[in-house]
Amino acid sequence: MVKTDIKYVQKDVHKGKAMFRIFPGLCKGCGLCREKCPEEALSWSEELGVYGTPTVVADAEKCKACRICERVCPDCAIAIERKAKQKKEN
Amino acid sequence: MVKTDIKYVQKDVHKGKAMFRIFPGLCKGCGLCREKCPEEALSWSEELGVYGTPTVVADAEKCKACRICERVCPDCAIAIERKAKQKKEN
Amino acid sequence: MDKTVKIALAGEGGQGVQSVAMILTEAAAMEGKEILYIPNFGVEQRGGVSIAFVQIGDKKIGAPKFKTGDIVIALSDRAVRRVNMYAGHETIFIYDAGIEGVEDDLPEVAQRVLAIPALETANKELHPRVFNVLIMGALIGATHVVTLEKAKEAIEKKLGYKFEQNPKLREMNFKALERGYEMVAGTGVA
Amino acid sequence: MDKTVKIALAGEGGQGVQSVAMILTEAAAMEGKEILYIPNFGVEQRGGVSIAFVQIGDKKIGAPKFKTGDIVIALSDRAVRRVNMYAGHETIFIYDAGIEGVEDDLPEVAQRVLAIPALETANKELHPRVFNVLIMGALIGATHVVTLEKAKEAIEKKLGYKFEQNPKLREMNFKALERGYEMVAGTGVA
Amino acid sequence: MKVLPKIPKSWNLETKPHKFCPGCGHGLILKALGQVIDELGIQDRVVFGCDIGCSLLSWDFFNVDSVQTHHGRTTPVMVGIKRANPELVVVAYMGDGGGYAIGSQHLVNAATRDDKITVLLVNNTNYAMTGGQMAPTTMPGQKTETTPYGRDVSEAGYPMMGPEMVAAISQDGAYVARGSVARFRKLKEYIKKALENQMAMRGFSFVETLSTCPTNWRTNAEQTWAFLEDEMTKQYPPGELKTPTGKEG
Amino acid sequence: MKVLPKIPKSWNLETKPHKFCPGCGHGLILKALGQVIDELGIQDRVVFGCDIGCSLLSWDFFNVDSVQTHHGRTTPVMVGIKRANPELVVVAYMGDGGGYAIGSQHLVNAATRDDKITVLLVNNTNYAMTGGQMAPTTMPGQKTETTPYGRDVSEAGYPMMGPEMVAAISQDGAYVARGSVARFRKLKEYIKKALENQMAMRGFSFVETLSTCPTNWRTNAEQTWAFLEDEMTKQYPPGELKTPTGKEG
Amino acid sequence: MGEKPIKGEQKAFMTGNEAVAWAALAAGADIMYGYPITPQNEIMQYWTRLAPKYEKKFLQTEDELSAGFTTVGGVLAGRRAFTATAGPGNVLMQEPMSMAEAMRIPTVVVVQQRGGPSTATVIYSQQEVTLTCFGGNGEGLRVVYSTSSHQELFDYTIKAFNTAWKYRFPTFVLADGYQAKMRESLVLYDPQEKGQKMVPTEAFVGKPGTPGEDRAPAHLRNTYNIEEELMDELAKDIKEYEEMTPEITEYEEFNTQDTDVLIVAHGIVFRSVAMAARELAEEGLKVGYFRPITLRPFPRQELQKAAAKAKQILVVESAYGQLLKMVKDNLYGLDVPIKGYLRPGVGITPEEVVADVRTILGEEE
Amino acid sequence: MGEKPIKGEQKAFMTGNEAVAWAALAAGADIMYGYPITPQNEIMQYWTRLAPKYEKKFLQTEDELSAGFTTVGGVLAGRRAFTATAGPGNVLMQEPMSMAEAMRIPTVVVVQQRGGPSTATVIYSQQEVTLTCFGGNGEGLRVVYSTSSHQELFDYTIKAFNTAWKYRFPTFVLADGYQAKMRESLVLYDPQEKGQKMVPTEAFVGKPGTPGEDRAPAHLRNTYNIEEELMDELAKDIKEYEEMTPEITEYEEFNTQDTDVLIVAHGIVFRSVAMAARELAEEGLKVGYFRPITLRPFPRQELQKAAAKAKQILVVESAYGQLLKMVKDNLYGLDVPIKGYLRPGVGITPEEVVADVRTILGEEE
Ligand SMILES: Cc1ncc(C[n+]2csc(CCOP(=O)(O)OP(=O)(O)O)c2C)c(N)n1
Ligand SMILES: Cc1ncc(C[n+]2csc(CCOP(=O)(O)OP(=O)(O)O)c2C)c(N)n1
Ligand code: SF4
Ligand code: SF4
Ligand code: SF4
Ligand code: SF4
Ligand code: SF4
Ligand code: SF4
Ligand SMILES: [Mg+2]
Ligand SMILES: [Mg+2]
Repeated sequence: MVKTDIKYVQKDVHKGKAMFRIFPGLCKGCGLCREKCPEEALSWSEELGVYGTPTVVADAEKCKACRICERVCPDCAIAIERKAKQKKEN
Repeated sequence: MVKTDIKYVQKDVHKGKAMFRIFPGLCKGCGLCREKCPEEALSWSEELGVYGTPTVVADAEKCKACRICERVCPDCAIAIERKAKQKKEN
Repeated sequence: MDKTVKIALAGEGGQGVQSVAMILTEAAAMEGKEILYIPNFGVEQRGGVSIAFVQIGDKKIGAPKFKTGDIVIALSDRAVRRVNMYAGHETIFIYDAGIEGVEDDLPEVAQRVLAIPALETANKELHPRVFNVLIMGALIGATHVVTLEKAKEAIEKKLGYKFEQNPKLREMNFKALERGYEMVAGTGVA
Repeated sequence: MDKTVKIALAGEGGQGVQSVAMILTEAAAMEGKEILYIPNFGVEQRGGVSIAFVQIGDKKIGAPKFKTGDIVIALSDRAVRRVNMYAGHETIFIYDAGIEGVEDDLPEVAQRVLAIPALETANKELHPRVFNVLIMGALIGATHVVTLEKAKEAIEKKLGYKFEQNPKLREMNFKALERGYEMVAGTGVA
Repeated sequence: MKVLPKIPKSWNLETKPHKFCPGCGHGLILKALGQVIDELGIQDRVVFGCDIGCSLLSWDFFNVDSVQTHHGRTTPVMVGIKRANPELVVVAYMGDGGGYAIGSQHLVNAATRDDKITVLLVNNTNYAMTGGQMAPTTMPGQKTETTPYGRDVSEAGYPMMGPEMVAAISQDGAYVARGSVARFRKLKEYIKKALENQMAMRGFSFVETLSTCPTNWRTNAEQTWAFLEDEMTKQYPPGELKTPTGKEG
Repeated sequence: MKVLPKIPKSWNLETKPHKFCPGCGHGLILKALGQVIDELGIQDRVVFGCDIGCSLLSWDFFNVDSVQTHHGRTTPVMVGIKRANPELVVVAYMGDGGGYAIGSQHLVNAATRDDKITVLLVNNTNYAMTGGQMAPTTMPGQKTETTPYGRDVSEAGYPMMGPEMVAAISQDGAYVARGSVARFRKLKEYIKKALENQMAMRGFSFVETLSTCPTNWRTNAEQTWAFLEDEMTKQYPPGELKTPTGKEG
Repeated sequence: MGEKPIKGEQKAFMTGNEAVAWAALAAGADIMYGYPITPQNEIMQYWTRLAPKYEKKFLQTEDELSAGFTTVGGVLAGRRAFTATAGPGNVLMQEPMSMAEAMRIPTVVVVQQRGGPSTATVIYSQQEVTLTCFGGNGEGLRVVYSTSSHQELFDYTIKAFNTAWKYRFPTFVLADGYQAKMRESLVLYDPQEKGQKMVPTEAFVGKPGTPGEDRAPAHLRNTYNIEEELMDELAKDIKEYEEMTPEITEYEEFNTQDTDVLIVAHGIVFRSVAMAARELAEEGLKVGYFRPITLRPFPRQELQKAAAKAKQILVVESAYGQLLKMVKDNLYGLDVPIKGYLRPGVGITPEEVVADVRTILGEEE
Repeated sequence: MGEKPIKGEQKAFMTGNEAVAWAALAAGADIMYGYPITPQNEIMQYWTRLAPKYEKKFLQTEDELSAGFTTVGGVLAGRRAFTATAGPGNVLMQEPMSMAEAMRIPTVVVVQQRGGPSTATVIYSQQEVTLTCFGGNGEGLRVVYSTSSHQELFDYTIKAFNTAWKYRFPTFVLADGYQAKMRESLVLYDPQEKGQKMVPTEAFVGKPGTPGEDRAPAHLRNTYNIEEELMDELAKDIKEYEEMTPEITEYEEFNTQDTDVLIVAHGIVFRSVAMAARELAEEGLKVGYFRPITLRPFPRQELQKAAAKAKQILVVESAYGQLLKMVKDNLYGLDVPIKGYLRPGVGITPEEVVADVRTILGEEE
């Protein structure tokens, strides 16, 4: 895979305080994240992953941006960005 | 070594109550028995062992027929016979 | 059929390529044919392209692999790139019409290069899960190595226990088989 | 000495055969000779016969082992049986006079078979420990591969540290060397 | 702004997605390792050695010098490197088959010898690369390709308790722990301590990780976590078994 | 009356004196074993396997079926025999090099697997057969042919505590002990228990014996006993480490 | 023993690994010891499924050294014991097999060759020929059957047990990853039903009676103290090996009467060669083949006879000259030119062979 | 590095094992990894005595697998690393050396042959020729020097490091128990002082800079996913091996212009052969010899040239035809009769060779 131009799909979650980002080119649709989400915020997405299987998408309401899904993804396909913090950093 | 005709040298010890027997064909002169005799009853003998080294002989007076030397000989070159018992057995 | 038919079938790990080969060769075996089926395998099989090399004929099959297939089927872009080398002047090369960006990788020498809308058909008309059975149908349509009836028998044998629980599955599988068969039969390659 | 002298020396594990070979070859090396010395060894060396094959000459030595020795020395009954095969028509075969029951095992072809009272002499006149040095003396007496002087130098080099503590030992060793030398020199073999 | 996935800097993005199956625990362990390498700032002096087993799929995983070895032989290769150049930080990455079966003489002897290397061993209760045969760590009763009727311990033997063994035979300066991919932060902590132990030249360091193998377990995501967290953890309690200052857990 | 030496009935008198050096502890261990075989009346069903190492010198020692194997491989050969014919009572006889170094994968795995065999391992702190190199059991500071300046544990590693390791990894039915040729009656007791454990099919059994090697130690009789009883016993405490009913000592 | 695993002749469609497991059952093998390695795994996998049904045993060992040495142990106990391996496992297997060779222990090992050297590929090659025939620190006193079809895998696995137990040399069935993994048809049968008697086994240790009283003890060893002792032992073994040779060498040949090109190949490559030779012969070209079935001992005289009448020899193999070396060694003295078509680690198709022969014959394709 | 171990030329009288240890020091070897085995032990024993004085390292491993793989590790770290082994240890050494062969890792291994197969004897043989040249599951892409004297043991041990590091094939010095244990004289020297430059070493891993930033990471492997990938790799290695061949093959010959009997031998047996040939030649008989010094790659053309002019070839070896097979393989196409004088596991004296040649020449002894 080339380093540039990595496709991702992102979505505001946790009342807009965070961003849920999925990289379909990395997601293998294993579902480990879905099982671990304490808020049951993840569901299968229309977007297909690298093996042609569904990727995941977070529910904007339910997701609390706790990052557990990011942490348990063996493929680093999820990235949660906390916007508040980001602002501070800027 | 043939099974018959195994040469040995024997000697009454422990006031005649026991017999100390050494098989020169088995004794390698290692001296382990000498060191272990609690009565310091063993000394080197004129009789040469299988490697041409001296074998051991027990002092008739000192030896108490405790069998320690027999037990520690790695070559089974010593045999202590308690006569008293032998009589009983007969 | 007096000639041994040589088939190479390639797809991604999850696409069920080896299952197709298993059922197809089972059907051929039931017909008393001689068969040689060898899967490709490697250490990185997990993420890699999976290929089934199948030969079916009336006489004992010779070598397990061949230089040129009579029919070569590729179900993904990587699969196209991996098996285009097996196409020769007499080869029918079939790939899924939904595959993008392989224009330059399609074999130049093949007798016929055929894009069939297998994935789309399976997804829309049937169910994504029977995609591979549809491919089997297409394969049979292009080669007639076994009859559709025997193929159904073999499917029954392999998946019958599932059909027991859910008879609709049977219907769907058989339909997929037939749709695949027609797809190719219609093109006049066979 | 224009010919390479081939020596086989055999004894029981504790008899110091390899020490003799070491000192002898050291002496030869000091004289600028070419030497090849190889001990025999095996897994059961512990209880087995130990043999030293030594060749000393003026030119580079060829093969490490030989079929026939110029001089073969055996220090025990088992040693006699083990090395009698190295005796040929030109061989001087020496064994200790105290060895019993080897009458039938002595080589028939040797140029000369010599029993020397080495053990007895060592035990009675000197000390059992210098038995091997006495043998070295006999060896030199029979072959003149090195001079007695060089042999003494080599002994000094090897055992000097012991002699420091106990100068009588030096005397005893040198005497043993000379007694051994004379034993053979007297027989006219050399 | 170029948006990149959140992967450790020491990962080699060009070889991603990596070659492990969907849901494979190897990815998590190597994520933890990658983060630790980043945090310790040792990307320029780590040498990563992978065994034959699914671990071999990581031969080009990192932007660190890597060498794929033989089945069971990663330990001696890394020992050889470390002995020759102690400046390097070596990581021997292997499966339970490679570490506890065919390479157990190396593990036992490197541990006793107190070689200053870090061994990361992946316990997935089977020989995954070869298609799911019994491993020394296969659980009692567990079905595998060579225990088709379940592991009968009276015939096929009992599970190997690796960290317990290493803790028993290693020296005072050793670090020994058992982590789990279900406890990512702990796992990362263990791996970090293990590498730090090596960098301080204190002693041998060893981390076994309970890991998932949905392919050979034939489990879906839910079952995968359940087998790991309920079954495996019962047989193989995670925790630190030995820290250089004394014994714990 | 024909006077014969007092040797165990199961000894083969025709191959005596045996091939071990004067003062070698192997003779004592094999005497204990011979007496145990006699007492258990199993001469007709014991299979004795000896390793390469000085133990090979015992290949024709007994009047029991015997097989000399490869360096480190006596354990698997005996496992193979026992699995094929469980009626037999198999004894794997080996040195510390054969058992703890080159054959340690077999020891560790047979112990974990709980194979119903008896392993008798001779700890003489060196590789005796090959002329006295360092063994896994060489004592700290001890001079050997490959540690000519004394074993520097920080480089050459620490002594292997075999019975401790086996006790840690073996199963409940296992028997594990460390004997010494200086405590002959205890040693015999351990060997007997080990064989009885096998005969009862309870589990793996293992006895390490502290043994003498005057040849490579370059000791006289007095020094030999002293090294064994004072030095070795300090590093390697004799006793039972595991009995089938629980743990002792 | 439980019931017979196979009754009558049964046509089957299966992988080569499955065929081996069935053959071992049919041969009455008692126990398999093994360590997983691709492409041999399914032998163990089928065996472990079948074994309990027929009171057979299995032990998964800690490595191939152990698999080999436990197999040695199983044989010593008087059982028909076997193992299977490949590639780096076969490299390790040479240690136990050198013991079996030294002590004349009738072990049976099935080898499914994969790419080499080292871990290489898990797929296929013919690169373990030298290793299997001459591995270890000895003189290669073994028997090696090279099979080329599932039927032969079945037949020769059965035969291997008999050869091993009759002549007491370690015996190998040498196949490859293609044969292991591919599916084709074969006929399973019980050898006894077909009148093929299984050579009875015999315990080396643990025979009835008390050693030293009722009988001499077995004192088995592979170590000698003196060089000459070893040479005497080797001389005896070599003599028996050479006496056995004419009884067991096997080969297959076609069109060897007067050939322009004689193709030599073994194993699965032979199938491509046979197809090619027949195709070319049908065209009227003088092309024949010679296929050694036993690679050890090698059918030397037979090949010499066939080769003497050829104008050109072509050795075809999926290795870089391992068979070629054997052919040259065995044909020394002839002056027929020999060429190799050598493709280490990859399969060879009939088309390639045809093309190469045509080039030799100076034809354009 | 500490002070130079050897200054000037030093005449010495020592065992072959000691000569190897000195040679490794002279070559600037950094570290030895090893496991004891007779008759190689004294190499380790001398090395451990000498090493600390010159800041060299040593590791005694748990077995030969580990000795080989740690040596591989030492080389990967960019050090001149070596090991030594024999017999059953050499059998095990094939696993790590197959990795070295696959990955072109310049390991150096000294082999002191002992009797085989199996444990056999600890003494002597030439039975590890096939094993050392072609061991493992590969094609024998190694370099094997067969020495015949202590001087050569010294010279070729030094050379082995250079060949290994220049061409990156695993390199073996093949000697035997006689050479290991016997004492004879030789001249020790520092190769650099004699103008023999040591090929510099280079780290495979752990080079300066951050991988992925300052430089590409080293990603070393020996496993391939697809057959063709492996074949390409092998083809490259084979090509480089064959290109190297004329640069490194070595041999020695005598009286090969017009010979009635050309004797071929290597290693220590060659010494007996040389003595025999010279003795017979002095008598006016047409007897010559050819001695391959590199057994891998083999001096094929040179032997062919010498053999073409001979009436009879006699291969003399302490093995049952291991060199003989190589000779036949390399001479295929000639029709000079070849006879073997084969004494597996035992030494061969000049007298025996002389006698055998006389028999061939039809003379009575
Ligand atoms: C010497 C040798 N034996 C066997 C194999 C085959 N082999 C490759 S991977 C593997 C098992 C891997 O299991 P494990 O170490 O647990 O790693 P996993 O795949 O489970 O991560 C085996 C047996 C080999 N490559 N080399
Ligand atoms: C594969 C192999 N490696 C090495 C050897 C050489 N070797 C023979 S015995 C031995 C060591 C024996 O030591 P140990 O096992 O402690 O037995 P001991 O002689 O001390 O009783 C070694 C290394 C061998 N025979 N085989
Ligand atoms: S995001 Fe990661 S954990 Fe979730 S399904 Fe995709 S690969 Fe699996
Ligand atoms: S960030 Fe937390 S809450 Fe949001 S989807 Fe991920 S696991 Fe669920
Ligand atoms: S009797 Fe036994 S212990 Fe005593 S010196 Fe003789 S051999 Fe040694
Ligand atoms: S029997 Fe006891 S007292 Fe007598 S000599 Fe022996 S050890 Fe000493
Ligand atoms: S087989 Fe198992 S361990 Fe291997 S990559 Fe797949 S999930 Fe991971
Ligand atoms: S060398 Fe040591 S262990 Fe071996 S027989 Fe002699 S004393 Fe016993
Ligand atoms: Mg695993
Ligand atoms: Mg020992």
